[in-house]
This record gives sequence, structure tokens and C-alpha cells, in this order.
Amino acid sequence: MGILLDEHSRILVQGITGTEGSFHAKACKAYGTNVVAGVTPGKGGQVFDDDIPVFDSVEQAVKETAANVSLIFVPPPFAADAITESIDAEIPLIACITEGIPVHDMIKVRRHVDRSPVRLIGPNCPGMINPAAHCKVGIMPGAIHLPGRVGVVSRSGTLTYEAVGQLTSLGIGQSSCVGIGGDPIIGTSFAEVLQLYDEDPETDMVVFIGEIGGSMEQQAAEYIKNHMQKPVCALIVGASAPPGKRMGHAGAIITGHSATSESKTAALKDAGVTIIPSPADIGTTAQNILEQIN
Amino acid sequence: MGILLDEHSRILVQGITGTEGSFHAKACKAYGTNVVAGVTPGKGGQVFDDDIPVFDSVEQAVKETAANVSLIFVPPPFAADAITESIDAEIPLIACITEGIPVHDMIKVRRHVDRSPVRLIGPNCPGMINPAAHCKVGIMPGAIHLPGRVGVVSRSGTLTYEAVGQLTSLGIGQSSCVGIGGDPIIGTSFAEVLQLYDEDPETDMVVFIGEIGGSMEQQAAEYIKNHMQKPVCALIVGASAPPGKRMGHAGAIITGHSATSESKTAALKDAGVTIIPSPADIGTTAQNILEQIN
Amino acid sequence: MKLHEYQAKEIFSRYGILVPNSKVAYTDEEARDITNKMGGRAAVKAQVHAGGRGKAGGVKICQTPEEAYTFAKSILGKYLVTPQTDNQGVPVNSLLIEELAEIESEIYIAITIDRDARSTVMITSPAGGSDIEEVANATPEIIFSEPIEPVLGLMPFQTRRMTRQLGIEGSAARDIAKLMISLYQIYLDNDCSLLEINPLIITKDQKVVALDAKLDIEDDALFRHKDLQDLRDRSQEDQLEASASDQDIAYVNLDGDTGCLVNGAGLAMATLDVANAAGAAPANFLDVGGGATDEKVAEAVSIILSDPKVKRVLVNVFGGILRCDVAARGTVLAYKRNNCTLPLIVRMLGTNLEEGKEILRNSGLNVIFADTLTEAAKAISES
Amino acid sequence: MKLHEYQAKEIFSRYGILVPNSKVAYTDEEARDITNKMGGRAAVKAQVHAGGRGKAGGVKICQTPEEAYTFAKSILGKYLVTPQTDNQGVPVNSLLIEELAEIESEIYIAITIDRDARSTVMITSPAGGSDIEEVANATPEIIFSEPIEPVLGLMPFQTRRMTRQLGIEGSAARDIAKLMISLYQIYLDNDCSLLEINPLIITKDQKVVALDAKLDIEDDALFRHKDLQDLRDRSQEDQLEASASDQDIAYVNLDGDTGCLVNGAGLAMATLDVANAAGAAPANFLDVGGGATDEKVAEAVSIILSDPKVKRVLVNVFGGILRCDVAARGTVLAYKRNNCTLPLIVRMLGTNLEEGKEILRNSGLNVIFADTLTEAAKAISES
Repeated sequence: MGILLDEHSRILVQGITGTEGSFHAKACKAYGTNVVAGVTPGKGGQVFDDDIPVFDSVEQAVKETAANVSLIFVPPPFAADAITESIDAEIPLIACITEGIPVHDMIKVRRHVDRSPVRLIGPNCPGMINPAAHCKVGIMPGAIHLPGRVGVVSRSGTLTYEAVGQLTSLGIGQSSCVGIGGDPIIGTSFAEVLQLYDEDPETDMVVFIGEIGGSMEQQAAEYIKNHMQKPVCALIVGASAPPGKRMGHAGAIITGHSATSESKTAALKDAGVTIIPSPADIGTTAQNILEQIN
Repeated sequence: MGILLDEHSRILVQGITGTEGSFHAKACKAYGTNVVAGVTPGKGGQVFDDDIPVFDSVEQAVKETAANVSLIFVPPPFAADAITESIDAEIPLIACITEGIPVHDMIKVRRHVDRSPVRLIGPNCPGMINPAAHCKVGIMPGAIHLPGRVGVVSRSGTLTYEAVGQLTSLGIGQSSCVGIGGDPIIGTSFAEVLQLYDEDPETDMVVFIGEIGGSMEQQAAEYIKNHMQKPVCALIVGASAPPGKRMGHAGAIITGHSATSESKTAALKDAGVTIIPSPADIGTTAQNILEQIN
Repeated sequence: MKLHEYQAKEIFSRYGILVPNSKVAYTDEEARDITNKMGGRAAVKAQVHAGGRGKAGGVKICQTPEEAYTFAKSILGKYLVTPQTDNQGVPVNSLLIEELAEIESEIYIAITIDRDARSTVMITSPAGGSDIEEVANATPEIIFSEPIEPVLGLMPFQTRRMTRQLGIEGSAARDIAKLMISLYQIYLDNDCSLLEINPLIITKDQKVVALDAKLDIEDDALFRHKDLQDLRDRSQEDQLEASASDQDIAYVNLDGDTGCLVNGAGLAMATLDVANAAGAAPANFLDVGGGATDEKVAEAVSIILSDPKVKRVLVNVFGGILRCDVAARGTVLAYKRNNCTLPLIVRMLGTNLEEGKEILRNSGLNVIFADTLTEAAKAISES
Repeated sequence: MKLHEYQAKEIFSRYGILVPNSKVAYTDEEARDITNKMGGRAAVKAQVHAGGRGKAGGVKICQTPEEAYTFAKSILGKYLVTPQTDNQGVPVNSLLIEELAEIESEIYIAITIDRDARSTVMITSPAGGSDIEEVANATPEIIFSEPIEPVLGLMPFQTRRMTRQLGIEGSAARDIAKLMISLYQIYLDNDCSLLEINPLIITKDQKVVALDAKLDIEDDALFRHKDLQDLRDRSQEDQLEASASDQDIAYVNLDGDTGCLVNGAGLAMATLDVANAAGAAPANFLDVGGGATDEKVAEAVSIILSDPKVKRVLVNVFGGILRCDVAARGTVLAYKRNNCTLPLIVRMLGTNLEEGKEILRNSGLNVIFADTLTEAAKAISES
């Protein structure tokens, strides 16, 4: 099963005719994902990669193809429009890959998401994948994934691949992997994804990779402490980052004590989470936990 | 029991030092209502009517007096501020009497209400009353009410009094009476109040008085048809109003077929509601229903 | 509060919306001169606060300055009766003289409040230039509604949907999308209750131009628009309604002969319904409000009495905030001031009822008392 | 993007916020002349993009034009090192010469993003004029936060709460409440990421004046503010960071000696942590991004090599969108262009791994390969 995606997921790619959109739409399709439609305003009527119809609007795409997941690649100035267009068309699950959306746009979009029956993953995220369902809605390299029973959740892209790579190289498969995004304001929090994993019968444990900035990791720790049934191991990266400097991600910036790696690690430890000692130990830490619970 | 108010209701009056606010705060108190505080920015520290402390802010008033209902009389330019101040102070129930709030203010306030744990009655309404609990949060003449088992809900003020007057003169008491307000955008709909009455063990039936304008009565009919267990009788006033003219209430204006009295009456009849033939027959219609169910 | 077309177009221009070159004329000579300066041909449009002026003869395409002069002479200072006015009509005090446009297509576009969506809504139709209510009745499928989320504003995907629904493409679609965003800004900035362009045209050279413009400002929000308050043209309003509104009395002129004074809008509507059912068509809706004084009641009754079609007066007061004695004193005051002898039916209930009745009984007026709405109805039909 | 104090104050003025009379001086003579025209006394303030300039000697209250001249001469064209700059400091190219104010009290006020509230937040404190981070650590109870709902904007009750918390009353409280509403408007209109006034003062005659002004514009929103783009002062930025940013490379200069090239911000942070744990402090954070070409990788490596403190380079690439062969080619290119002989530790994984390794092996460079992060750490500590 896994979370968010399954074999019924029908993917629509917003910005499918752009450089990034077309590259990744093909990669998703190559992985086995059911990419049913693309949207680029003004390019309706074209056909992408032999068999994917392109529409002028999400509304038309949904009507014609029953798409139920939207994957967004449009440039930052148009991203808020793309997200709200998918919400308007009643798409229940959206992953927005776009990096660099103005934060004031995201404040408004997030308020709108809050009053809409939609789950938004991202923006500025690698997306999500369910290896067993052959469903990849994002930019991760599909080949490194292995179907299995470990859930992975992270803020960022390549570090998630690093985690998955370590797991797969030890023969440990993943039920799903979700990158929630590196921006200060995103659609879905760590705690929400942890809850999905906790409720998923095909996930045995979770690998959770946080970073400096904000206090979302503390909120996740709070959730784990009070609700989480399954074991979690966690890594917080950015211990070496100086305060006040944005470390690539718009959200990865230490602006106070709670934003530091120490504070986050302490909160997670307090919640009973196994701390991954170094980025090199993600796979082995998970392996130890799996050995204990099996 | 009744709805919304009970003997634990602790009333705060926003705008207590104004002409209307002071008049009605006294009248509420005289009815037996537990008026615990007043708020007028800049007048904090005063004492109103011998024993009601006045505060500069709702926050301070709630902290000092544990007020849990706010009754608002501030002038229209300041009403959105007053409502949101009470929401900010986590008051769970607000009745806003103020008439003439700009509709653009109410659009924003309503969005904020939607994401807050608060029930807003009004604006531009007479408020609400629970006769058995001696609790009056509004501008209705208390003396005409009689404790009993009929729920009354209406958009407007004096017409509600007319309904209550007819009921009381026939010896029929009220469990509660709520005026939801005559503006195009209000906090609580007919359907929501009907649901409260349906769930209230001390209400046997509902008298429902709608008017021309909008389509809230049709939504109520929909609710009644699909959910309502208890009998409802209804009157729609404004059959004599010409289209396009605002009949006093900002919301009472016929702007299309569904806003007419005929359309509303038809929807209610279709939902199994007993139609009150004339404004003169409110009391007798309720009496007939009560005789049938007893 | 309604604005004139030329006032609305001035505001539109400030937001970068194209309108035809135009100038206001207040005399027939001005109409001729302006038309002359525009090259001899112009649209001459009566500036009145009423829709349907085209059908009513309030707009003329003039091919010569003389024709403009003659038309202006025929209409200025007169009353124009349109399907949306009463029988008296509205006075024509000014004309907008406007350059003619080469129309390729016409669109309807408006913004108003959507109560169900609890937000503003943009309404469009390809049936521009028509009576939109007739279109809505006959072919509702070509009227399109786009609710606007207040936190987001009008989003580009919505403007694309609307131009698609309207069947517009190319540069005109982009210009209309941009115009829609500007219109929403105008609507917000000026606290409008209605903004309407009918028609918005696409010219033969693909320019998007607002050929007409209607802008109603929300009365309740006027307090924060000092500049707009000055644009009020009282000559265009029903004089009784305007003078009532000055005194904060909600009054609507109706066709019947029974004058009605009531406190509270709901009860006032109910009273009209009761009067109607009794076979006595009401002459007006009047809500005197809750906090009225003797003098305000007297003013309200005087407004009723100044309406020549009124044959009897019904006072229906549920005494609460407005006490019965105040209502009685005010009514007596007005009757005496106007030396009025029309039948007076009074139904009062609530606070200070007995004092009120006493005042009326001692007034020397011929008062017919009713205790209930049923009795009041009976008394009206018999008076 | 940071603005200078004088640029921020110009924007403040347009929104009706009081700022002291002032003028910018670019030479010592100008500083003297302006001070002279202001009556002989003035505050002379270095215009630099760094906080803490007061403590660092970047601000001087001058009692004579000569004093202003001397101070200007001593600081213009020099580098100012403050607690918020690196050891090199930032160049002082201009001075703001400002009329002195009679201060009664000082307030701190700022607007920024509150990630937890997912909205903007106004932050105030009566400890104006102090280092606000020190205040937050020592006495957090006198720092007040007011989250702003985007659909409502900053509400009057919030401004009243804040003035109450600040202990301000009377006309100054009303003026500050009004100023708060204006500040929020400035913040929104200009897509700011930080707005700060420290101190906002109340003068002895009860005027509310912004004595300092800090305005950071959100880089991601600069595309819609063409006017603000022109206000960028590149001289104030870390030159390596600025040239990286021009090429869309995320780069942060750090104190260590191990240059790091990574793809992806998360993996880049993880790489720094691994390097640190191995006892090799990183010289930089560098995320070359996903869609990099040979040339962009080469530019990124060249930026690392241009940093004189770098003693070795670690390349850590998880090949996905960025293929390993591209990373390899770009690295070799940069090493050759710069005739670089520094140790090169490479850890690559993913797409086109073998091609990448082959390119490095055939490059003639002395490459130390690592397969895992652990091996990379070991290689760093041994190099």
C-alpha cells in the first residue's frame, strides 16, 4: 500500500512542455507511473511523448482524463496560480516541485489549502514515490528505490536519495518516500506524514531526515511522543551551519535557538526517537531497528 | 437547556459605554443575564452600572472575568475589529448587533471565522435569548418571552418579537430565540441553527421566519429535507417587495428568481415544512403543530 | 450609491482600462461643439442612474454636430423613463459625447457579491450589449460566474477560464485577462457593490475598450471614501427615498395607496404582505429604525404623507427599543403639522403601549386601533 | 536583497512615516557641507549592509561640521568590521548625515515571517536601541509577537495590544498604531523578508520618528519589483557569494579549509556535518543545483578554488538530475583552468557513475575516490 500514492494514482503534470516538466514527466512514465495528462496554457491539443494529451487547463485535463494527482513544474511566478488551479479542479493531491516561490504567495496559498479538501506536498520538494506501486511523482532517481516496509520522510532531495541509497544497498526496501520541501511555508508537515506512515499497514518504521531552520522537527517530536506507534530514527543535518545564513533551502536558516540542530535533536531524543549519529549511518541505524522489531 | 446560551454564559459587552451598548447592557442585566464585563478601548478601569468592570481590551476582560460570550454594539467602521478581537481572545460565541458593516469587511471576517473555533451570530441581528436560563444576549424586549419548548429562528428583529408575541399570547413558551441577521454575509446560517434545535432535547419544534434575498432559506429547506427530525413551520416575508430594491436589510433584495418569496416558500413546502399562511398566523400555526405532536 | 457612466469611466482610466475618448456636455451647444471637435460623429448618451436607457431613447449615434445638437435639445432637462425607472423617470442633466468605436465583438462583464460563496464574483457572458437579465432567463448557459477567494484575489487561471468561456483568443484574451485583474482591483479599492461593463468591446483592430461603465459604491462603506461621496447626484434619486435616507430612514416607494410606518425591516415587509393580502396595496416600505425619537417618527410619517398617492396610513410598531409612546407622539405631530385627515390605523404592541394609546386617543385624530395583524388587515380593507 | 538605511527611509517617507531630515554624503567635503547646512550638528552614519555598526564605530554624533569631516575622512573608503560581518568587513562608500532628534523613548519594531503561524508577524519591544538578539536571550518577556492573518491584515486591536505592551499612551500610541498599519503595507507592497526599525523613537515633543530603518527584500520576489532591483549594492555583499548567486549557485562562505561541492542543499549540509565530524572544517557550503552543466560545475569549483583558505576539495554528488559524468567533467575543467594541485576527494553515486569515475581517472589529477560518506570522511581527515 504505502502512503499518498497507489496503483489508482493518475498523474497530471503542470508545466509538462517546459524543460524540467518534460524531462521529469518522461522519467516518471519510464518508472511505470500512470502519467495521464499534461497542462500548459496555450498548448492545449498537443500530444506529449506519443500518448500524453496536453490541455490548456487543469479543469479540462481532469474532465478528460480523470487525473487525481498533480505534479507541478511551472516557474515560480506562476506556481501559486498552478497550485490554486489544481485545487479549483478538485485534485485531491498535489506535489509542487517548483523552487523559489515568493513566500507571500505561499502564505496566501497555504490559507487557501487549509480551507480546501486537498493535500499539498511541497513546494521546493523532490516529490513522493511508492516503489511497490511503481508510482513516482517527483524528481527522485527511480532506480535507487526498492519496494519494502520502511517509510522515508525528509525536507530535501538529494539527501533523501542518499538515505534511500543507503537503505537499498543494505537490501532494505521502502514503502514510500516523501520529500516535504525546504521552504519556510509548505503544504504538509513532518507530523502529518508521520501520521500517514503510522496508519499505513505496510510501513514498519520510519526514517525521518530533518534539517536546521524553523521548528517543524520539534512539532514532529511532539507528535511522535504523544501518538506514534511505530519506531522512528532521525537525522538532523546542518549542525555545521552558522546562524543567519540561508543554507540553500529558503527554510534552512538558523534564526533562533529552536532552529538549531542541537535543539531539534534533543526534542527528538526526548520523544524516544533513535538518533542517527551521522549522515553516513542512515542505513545501518534503520537496519538495527528492523532487527530489533523483527 | 435551549441552544447557544445557558446559566454558565458570562457576557462581555463590546462598546458598553456607547449609547446603544449601555442601554442594552442594562436591559440584558435587568433580564437576569450575567453581564460580567464591558470593553471600550481607552475606557478601561471604569465601572459600568455599579458593578460591571470596563476594560480596554477583550483579552484583559476575558482574563479578569472569564467571559465566554461577546455582545457587540460598536459602530460599523470598528465592527470587524471588534469581532476579530473577540476571536483572538478565544471567545467561543459572539453576537454582533451592529448594522451597516461594509460587506467587504464581512467577507474577510467570515473567512477568518471559518478557520477559528467560534460561532458568530449576526451581524445586523437582534441577538439571542434563552428564557429559561434568564439569559438575553441581544436587543429583544425580554418581557415578551416565556420559557418553553418552541425554538424560534429568524433573520430580523421586530418580526421575531412579533412571532414571540404571538406564541406567548397563546401560552406557548420558547426554548430559545435566535436572530441570525439581515446582512448578505453573516456568521451563522438558518441550517446551522436548525441543527442546534434538532439536537436540543428541550426543543419540540421550530418556528422559522425567513425573508426575500439570497438563497439561505433554500439551503435550510435542503437541510430540513435531509436531516431534520423535528417539525418546522415557516414564514417567508417580502412577497410584496419589488425586485432590485433593498427592503431595509442589506440582504433583503430580490436579485434573481431564487431570492423571491415564492421560490423560498416552494422549497420549504417541498421539504415538508408547514407554511405559515400570513404573518398574522405564526402563533396559531405553531399551536396546531404542537397539538398534533402532543 | 450609483455613479454616472462618465464618473465610472474616469476611475476605469486611472486603472489603465481603455475607454473611448469622450467629454461631458451640459447644454445643447456643448453637445454640438464637442461632437464637432470629435470629427462630426459621436455617440450621445444621457447620463442617468438607470439601466435600459438605450431602449428608452437615451442614446443616439449622431452623424453630424447638428444631429447631436438637436438630440441634446430634445432630451436635456427632460425626464427619461426606462424599464428600470418608475413612471416619472429620471432627469437628464448631462450627456456623455463619445467617439464611435469599430466594434468586432461585445462582451458582458460584471463584479458583484455572491452570497452563497460569501465572496465577490465575476460574471461574464458573450452576450454583451444585451439586457443581461433577459439573457440569464433565456440562455443561462452563456452566463458564467467566477467566485473570487478574498485571500487569493482573482487568479490568472480564472481569467483564462473566463476568456475560454467567452471564446476569445490571442492578444484580446490576454488584454481582457489583464483588464479583469484591474476591474477586481477597482472593485476592492472603491468598496463597490456592483461593477458592470455592458458592453466591453473588442474593436476591429483588437483593442479592448469599455464602451459602457456602471459602478455602484456600497453605501455602508462610503464613510471611508470621502472622494467618492462628492460624486453623488441627488437629482437621480427618488426624492422621497433620498430625503428618507438623509434621516437614516429605510424607505422604498411602491405603487399602492396605503402608507406604512413600521419599526424593523422584517416586520415592515410582513406588514406589506398583510396589507396586500387585505387587498390594500402598500404605497411604501418604511422602517423607522429602533432608536427613533418623536421627531424622527414625525419626519417618517411626513414623508409618507407627502406622497400624493397615499389614501390611508398604517402604523405598526412592536415597542422595544422604539417605545409606543414615542411612535404615537411622532405620528400625531406629523398629522397635525400636515393638517392631515387621512384614516390612521394603528397597531402597537410592547413597551409603553398604554401611554401610546392614550396619546392617540387624546389627539383628536380619528384613529382606528388594531390589536393584532389580522385586525389591522381588516381595518385597512374597511377604511 | 538588503537595502541601505537611506533607501529604506525613502520608502518609509512615501508611506507617511516620519524620518529625520537627512542627506547622503559620498565624500568628506559633502559630509561637512551637509552637516553645516543642518545647523552644524548631525548624526553621521555609515551606510553598510551589516547590523551592529554603532558598536563598531560606524556612527558618530558630530557637534561641528569639522568633526563630521574628520569622521567621514576616517571611515569613507574603509572597511567596517561589525559583529555581523566577517573579519574583512564591509566597505563604507556613503554616509547618511542626519539631523539630531530629542529622544524621549526608544522602541524596537520589526516585521518578518513566522513559520509556525505561517504568516507575517510584527515583533515589538520597549528595549529599542539595543541589540535585539541579546534582549531576546536575556529578557524574552519584553519581546512581543503579533502574527498577522493575511486575509484580515493587521487589525486595530492588535496595534492597541502592542502599544499597551510597549507602555505607550496618548497621541504617541495612536501615531504608532497608524505607523504599524503603514509598516505592514510597506512589507506587503515590497515583498519584504524583513523590516526593522531600531530604534523607533518618541521625541520630547511626542513625534514618532524612525531613527533607523532596515528593509530586506525577498530575493524570490524581486522579479516583480523592477524598481527595487536597481537599489542593489553589490559592494556590500560577500564577493564569492555574490558571484555564485549570479550563476544561481547557492554558496555560503565558512571558516574552514575544506572546499565542498555538493548537489542539493540537504546533502550539502550533511556533507558539512560529515566533514566537521572528520575534523576537517568546511570552507563553504555549496549547492550546485540539479540541472548543472559541465560549465556550471566548473564555475562552482572555480569559486571554491578562488577562496585562498581552501586546502582540499570534496566533491559529493548523488547523480540524479545532475549526472556524475557532468560533475566529473566540470571539476576537471576547473582544476585545469586554475592549474590546481589541491587534493581532490570525490564521492559519487547514481546516474552515469562509471563514466564519471573514468573521466576523473583519465584526467591526470590526483583524485581520491570514496564510495560512501564514511570513506569520504576518512579521506578528508587523511589528506
